Amino acid sequence: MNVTVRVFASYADALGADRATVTVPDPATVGAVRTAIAALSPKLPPRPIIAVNEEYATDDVPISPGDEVAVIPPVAGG
Amino acid sequence: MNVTVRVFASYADALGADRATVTVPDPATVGAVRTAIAALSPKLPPRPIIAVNEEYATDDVPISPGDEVAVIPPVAGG
Amino acid sequence: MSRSGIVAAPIDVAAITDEVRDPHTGAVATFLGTVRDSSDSRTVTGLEYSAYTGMAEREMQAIVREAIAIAPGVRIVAVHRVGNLAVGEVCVMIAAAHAHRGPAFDACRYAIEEIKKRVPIWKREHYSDGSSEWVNACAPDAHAPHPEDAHA
Amino acid sequence: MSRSGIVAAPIDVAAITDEVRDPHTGAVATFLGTVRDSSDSRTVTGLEYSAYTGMAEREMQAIVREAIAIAPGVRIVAVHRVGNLAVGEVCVMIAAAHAHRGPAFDACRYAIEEIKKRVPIWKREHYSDGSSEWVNACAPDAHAPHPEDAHA
Repeated sequence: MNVTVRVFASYADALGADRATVTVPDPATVGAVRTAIAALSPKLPPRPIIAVNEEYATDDVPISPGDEVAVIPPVAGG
Repeated sequence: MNVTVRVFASYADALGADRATVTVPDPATVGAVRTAIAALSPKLPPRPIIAVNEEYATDDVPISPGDEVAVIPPVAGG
Repeated sequence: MSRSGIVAAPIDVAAITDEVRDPHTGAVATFLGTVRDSSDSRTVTGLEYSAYTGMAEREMQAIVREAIAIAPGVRIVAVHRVGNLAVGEVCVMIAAAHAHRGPAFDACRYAIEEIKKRVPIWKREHYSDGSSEWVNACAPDAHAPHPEDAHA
Repeated sequence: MSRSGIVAAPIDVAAITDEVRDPHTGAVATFLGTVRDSSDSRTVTGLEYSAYTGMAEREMQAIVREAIAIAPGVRIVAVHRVGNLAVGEVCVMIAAAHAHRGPAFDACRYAIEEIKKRVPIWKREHYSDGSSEWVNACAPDAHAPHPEDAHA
């Protein structure tokens, strides 16, 4: 399954884009997407934080077509 | 020694005045003034808080002529 | 630039907040005390604060010094109003600015707790039935500061 | 009346303070985060905040709900600004009003701590030498929220 992931801030700079598409085995999970995203650039950490449908998600969360998936750099608000 | 004491808020209402004069043995102390002030009205507590020269004072603090002495009702700022 | 005071005029919240703000201090904690419309289920129509002004100003200054000792580098302003206040008006304000939010909060919280404990200010509540009462006056010892602890 | 938001316009501190004030709530605690002029001894000329807006607004709303659970009855507003900010400008504000000062402070403090931990907002600092950097980006795991704890 192809999963398109939104990318922000320093990770967007590292990838040179604000979206990236990765291919993972079916059924897709956050854990598989996380590993695939990390492999896109040595500037990304080995286990970047993932959000699905605007919520932080753990490795076991399934990803379905239409879900909004994002990779979240370390936050720095405030 | 006669000691004139400033009186505030509920204590001023109780005494009907914002100053009161008490007579205490020489050498005057806060402890003696406190007891004498309390005796002026049953509406005052037995051991009202005393300040000397704008600082809270314990019973052993001596009082000299010219010192500013005050009796401090329970505070209610804020 | 830290300061404190007993004031008769309305407290200008925006001006005091701006007074402590500074390009070096990224965190500002403030506290406002405002006049509530009820007290022990009685309807309050207004308050009257009176102070032993000279001593109240000294205690406020001491509290500000102590807050700076707790949070070195803090910029803090603490003011308490006296006179007649309507429901909703600000009776006390503390603003504390620091490079870090922890010390800003600590200084602000310390100041309001100590002001309520030690500063010789008294509050008379006016009620909707026309009566009025000094707050705390019925329990004279319960809330009094302990002179021994006043500067601890 | 509690609310939260990610905003592009300057934060109106006085308006938000007045928004939580109420005749029933005698205590208002506020926190302002402002842009500092230095970071790790480098001179900062300005900041750029960007957000994953939809998720940031959800997290802010969740934080406000949690603050109300911690301090029932609190009226709280939490806003975070995005876009380009100059030194001294307010980037985040929380205002919490309650009948008592303890819950007002607790709600305010909780909200800023959680905002800094969880809300997907990023900050790029611009320096006097013309360079710029994403803050925290060099230590990717150190400050990341733990998804398992995000709603604890």
